[in-house]
Amino acid sequence: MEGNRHQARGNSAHHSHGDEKFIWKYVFSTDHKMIAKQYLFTGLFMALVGAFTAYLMRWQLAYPNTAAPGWGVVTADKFNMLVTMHGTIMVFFVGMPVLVAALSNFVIPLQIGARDMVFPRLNMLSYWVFVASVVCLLASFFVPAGASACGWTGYPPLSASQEYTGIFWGVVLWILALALEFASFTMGGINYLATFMCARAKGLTYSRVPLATWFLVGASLAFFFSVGPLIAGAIMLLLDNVAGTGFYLPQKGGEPLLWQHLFWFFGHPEVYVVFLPGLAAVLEIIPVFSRKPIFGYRTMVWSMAVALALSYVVWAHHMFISGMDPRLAMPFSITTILISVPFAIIIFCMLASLRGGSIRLATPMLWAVGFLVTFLIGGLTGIFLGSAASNIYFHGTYFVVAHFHYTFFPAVFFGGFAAIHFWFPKMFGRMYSERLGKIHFWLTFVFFNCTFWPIFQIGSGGMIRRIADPSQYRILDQFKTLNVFVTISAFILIAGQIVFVINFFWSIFRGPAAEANPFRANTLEWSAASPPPHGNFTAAPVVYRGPYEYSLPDRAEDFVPQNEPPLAQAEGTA
Amino acid sequence: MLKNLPQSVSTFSGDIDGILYFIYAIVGFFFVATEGYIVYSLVRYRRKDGVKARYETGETWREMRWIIGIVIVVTVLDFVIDSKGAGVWAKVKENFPEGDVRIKVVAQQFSWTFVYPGADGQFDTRDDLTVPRVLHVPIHSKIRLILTSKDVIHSFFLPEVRLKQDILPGRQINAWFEATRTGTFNLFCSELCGLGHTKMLGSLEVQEPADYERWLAETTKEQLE
Amino acid sequence: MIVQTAAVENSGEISTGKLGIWWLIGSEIMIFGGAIGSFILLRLAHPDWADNAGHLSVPIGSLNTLVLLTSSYTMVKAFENVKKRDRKKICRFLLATALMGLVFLGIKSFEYHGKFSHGIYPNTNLFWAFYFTLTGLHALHVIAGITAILILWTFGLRDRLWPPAPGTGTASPGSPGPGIDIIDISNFSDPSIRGGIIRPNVNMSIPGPRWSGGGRPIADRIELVGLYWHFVDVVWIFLFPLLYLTA
Amino acid sequence: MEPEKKGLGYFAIWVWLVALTVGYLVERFIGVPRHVALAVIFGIALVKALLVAWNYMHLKHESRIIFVILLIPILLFAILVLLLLPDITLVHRGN
Repeated sequence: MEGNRHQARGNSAHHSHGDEKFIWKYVFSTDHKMIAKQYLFTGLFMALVGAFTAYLMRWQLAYPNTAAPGWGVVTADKFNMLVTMHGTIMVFFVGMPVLVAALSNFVIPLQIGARDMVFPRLNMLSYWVFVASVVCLLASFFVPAGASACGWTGYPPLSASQEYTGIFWGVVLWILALALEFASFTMGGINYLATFMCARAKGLTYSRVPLATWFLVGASLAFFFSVGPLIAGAIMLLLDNVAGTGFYLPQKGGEPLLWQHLFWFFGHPEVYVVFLPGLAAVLEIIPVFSRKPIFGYRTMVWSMAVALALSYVVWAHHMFISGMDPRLAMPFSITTILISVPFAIIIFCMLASLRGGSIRLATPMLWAVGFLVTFLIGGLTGIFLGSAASNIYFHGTYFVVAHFHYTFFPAVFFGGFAAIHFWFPKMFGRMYSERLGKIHFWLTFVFFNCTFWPIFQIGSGGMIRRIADPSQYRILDQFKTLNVFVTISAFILIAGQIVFVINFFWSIFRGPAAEANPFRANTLEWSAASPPPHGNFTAAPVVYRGPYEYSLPDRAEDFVPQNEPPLAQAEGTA
Repeated sequence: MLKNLPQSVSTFSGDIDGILYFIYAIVGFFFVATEGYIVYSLVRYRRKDGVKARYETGETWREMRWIIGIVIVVTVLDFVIDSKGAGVWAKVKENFPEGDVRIKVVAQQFSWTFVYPGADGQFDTRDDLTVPRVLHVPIHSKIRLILTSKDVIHSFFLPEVRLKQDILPGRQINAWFEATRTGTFNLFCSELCGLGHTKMLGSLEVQEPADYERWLAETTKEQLE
Repeated sequence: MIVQTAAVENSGEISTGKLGIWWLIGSEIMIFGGAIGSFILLRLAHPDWADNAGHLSVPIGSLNTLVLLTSSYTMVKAFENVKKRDRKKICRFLLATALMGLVFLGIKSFEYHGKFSHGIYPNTNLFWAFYFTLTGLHALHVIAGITAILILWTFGLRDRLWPPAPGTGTASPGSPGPGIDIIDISNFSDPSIRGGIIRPNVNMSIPGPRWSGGGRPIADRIELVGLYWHFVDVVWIFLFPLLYLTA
Repeated sequence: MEPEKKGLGYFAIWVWLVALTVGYLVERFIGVPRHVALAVIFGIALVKALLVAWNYMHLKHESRIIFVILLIPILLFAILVLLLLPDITLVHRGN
């Protein structure tokens, strides 16, 4: 995979030189790039599992109580399980590894000119704890009574006692999987943050750090400080299940709402944990493919900081009608709607970055623009849900489903595919196929919208989430054909990913060799070889300028790499 | 997007729809404007040979003025939305009228039961009426609901009334509405509550006061026998 | 925006290891914060829990507090001796700290045993659920701390706290195999070539595949483990009054 | 790494910590009103925690970034508890 590039390693007395065994190179690697690939492949594999759950659910919603090919009839208990697992897998086991872990691991050290993460072994440990968590989650499908069926939010009392669902091991394994995952990403977060703070190349001041790194670090921060209460909450939920305590059981003096608060205290920052890395990739791609400096670098960084700060005090907008004190609704509604301001700034700055550019719609740029176009819809429909009054009607309907798919899907898949294509040459040393990339984009873009746009209508018509059989509801009869349309679109959307798989694996092995800087970009990762060797840079990079100096008026070339010495200093003053 | 809203049958459902349409108008404008702008710039600024991109960092106030302008508009609109919404929220969820009719809703896996206080107006007395599945209410009177759950969290959702409220076990949660149209309407449980969640259906029967009284008398007689 | 210099910001020095441990403590604050916060919220709502708290023995709890405080003192003494490079004293203080940790756990399990023998279990009621969860979570951290301290202690016994001769360290670049890029490690560990406010004094050598020592002397880890141990102590300082003294 | 013996030594801090712990017991025997007692108890705990953090964890010598790392979670913890007070603590539990 890495050609004949061996990783130079060998400060261990027992293991003195670099012609290393397969197991150290590909399995227990401490190289941040290999760990990034491990996360990427694990995440993409989980995406297949997630897609399969989506397929089964959509089949049941379009053709209730008929046998889904390859599975059979989706009964109500299985449907609840699928709903739960789809959410859990897509958010925690696709979004988190692909965007947070794989991207942060790959991009942060390269962009800041570091040789590796500052704690490489902690990094490896973090991946293997994540694998343990994946194993836990997948194992939960095969235990008696099946996987958890309490919704991906796992609201107790439903999830706190076996008597309500008949599921014990499924729930326990679900909690364990989440706990392990959080442990894994906490280790990862410590690593990203410490690397970002300690290992930047000479001259790479905070005002010259590429936006991708800033936003990835922001995502880690959002995760880092919000996950603790949920870990505590998860411990309590676990004890409710296994030790018979009653933290969330009112008959034992507990408080079910406590879990919702702890969950959403994490849950809302979690949205940004997944969203910011997607945005990070897009922010890196837009200037490269429009050959123009990103508009308002400082503004964006500060907007992100404000959004992060606000993200910790908006959580209760998920709980407007949860039975919490209604007087809390308005303060949270105000913070929620206010959080749209920093994101509006970021979006408008991105739009302004297009103005006056020289835009080339290569595959990464297509995905980036696709991200913008679709995420806008997700962001705008969020206003309906953030306003407490309109939330009364929309909460818990398919409108919410459509809304968060319009935020998560662009972030995870549009942002993810943008990142994968953009850094593909750097990651694998080969170019992807432009033609297949474009086919894949248009298939995904069109059928993504065909899948989720009608769901807004179905939702506003009163279809509620997580119902196993819409044919029970008189009010939903009018949406029968629309549901079939959505389902068929979803099938094509899933099938369209085959194009990506072909492109991905074909290009890894057969794609044309990539040069070091195929997109003529400025940031430091493009000054390393493609793919970079273990240790990344042959000489310590020195940074002389900001990351987005494209199309400078007084230069013939339309880009200036960050590490290119200025003419006056070319003789080596630094 | 909003054309599928179910009919609106309560005193506050119109207010909620008003908020929905108001947000819809604002959001729709920004949707068309921004998406239009993206398409426009992709076409207008596509790569042409010999044309170099403009060098513009957006670090000066001058360059940022458009963005600042739009953001101020966004912020103002945010507050307008919230202040309009605050009144509706207070009306639906905070300031309850005492209520002409008080009904206790008991949710459990997977059914709805409605308890009417009977002639003495008190709950938990011998003359309580227990009615499964169908919530009978008189038109044009303020219905005070006391929502309780016996096991897990359920959610009381009357789409046509635009009323939704989660029911927490261990708490009594209040809700109210006043119906403005007679007929039979939907009642869903909109929070995943277990295996039979899908089938946890009920209905709302809004009747003319005379019909309601007749029904009440008949049921009372039945239950006392 | 185009400032074409290679300016280096610098202020303060902090090792990556220390930074990492502080980030860890930051996340631990949120974990304990979530659990303790939940307890506080429900405790305030239930004045009747005072009866349960009355069953806890304040003298035993105080004794445990003293044990843990003293272990913090011995831990900081071990760190003090790192600076003096006094290996014997380091070992002695580390062992004392670990033993006091074990005493703490012993007293804790004595308390647990007493509760169990009176028929009080985590599922007895919510107060005891919180009691066992909070103290159990804390005890797990104590166990982790003791483990780390004992590992360092064995390093001390085997005289592995510092590399044999100053400067060489455990990190020596391996002999080059065929087709390997040899990277000048010293180039990267030179603090002067790095920007940013925090100067790394970690040796950025490429780590070995095994769990061998990194670039810095093992002795430096005594400070890191110490920070963690003191944090565990601080958690107990709050748990003790919250659980025992609010009767 | 830091200048020695600036202010109290480690041992003196330990003596203070022990004294404060004993202070809990004294307060119990004197029998002050409950809310005063609680204030004293948690005041003592806070002082002890600060003593440990300030001296044993060398916060007094640490760079500003460490304070930021510490203050964010403490602040968030305070926000979480305060915002949940009306909902978890002050709620009227029926049934």
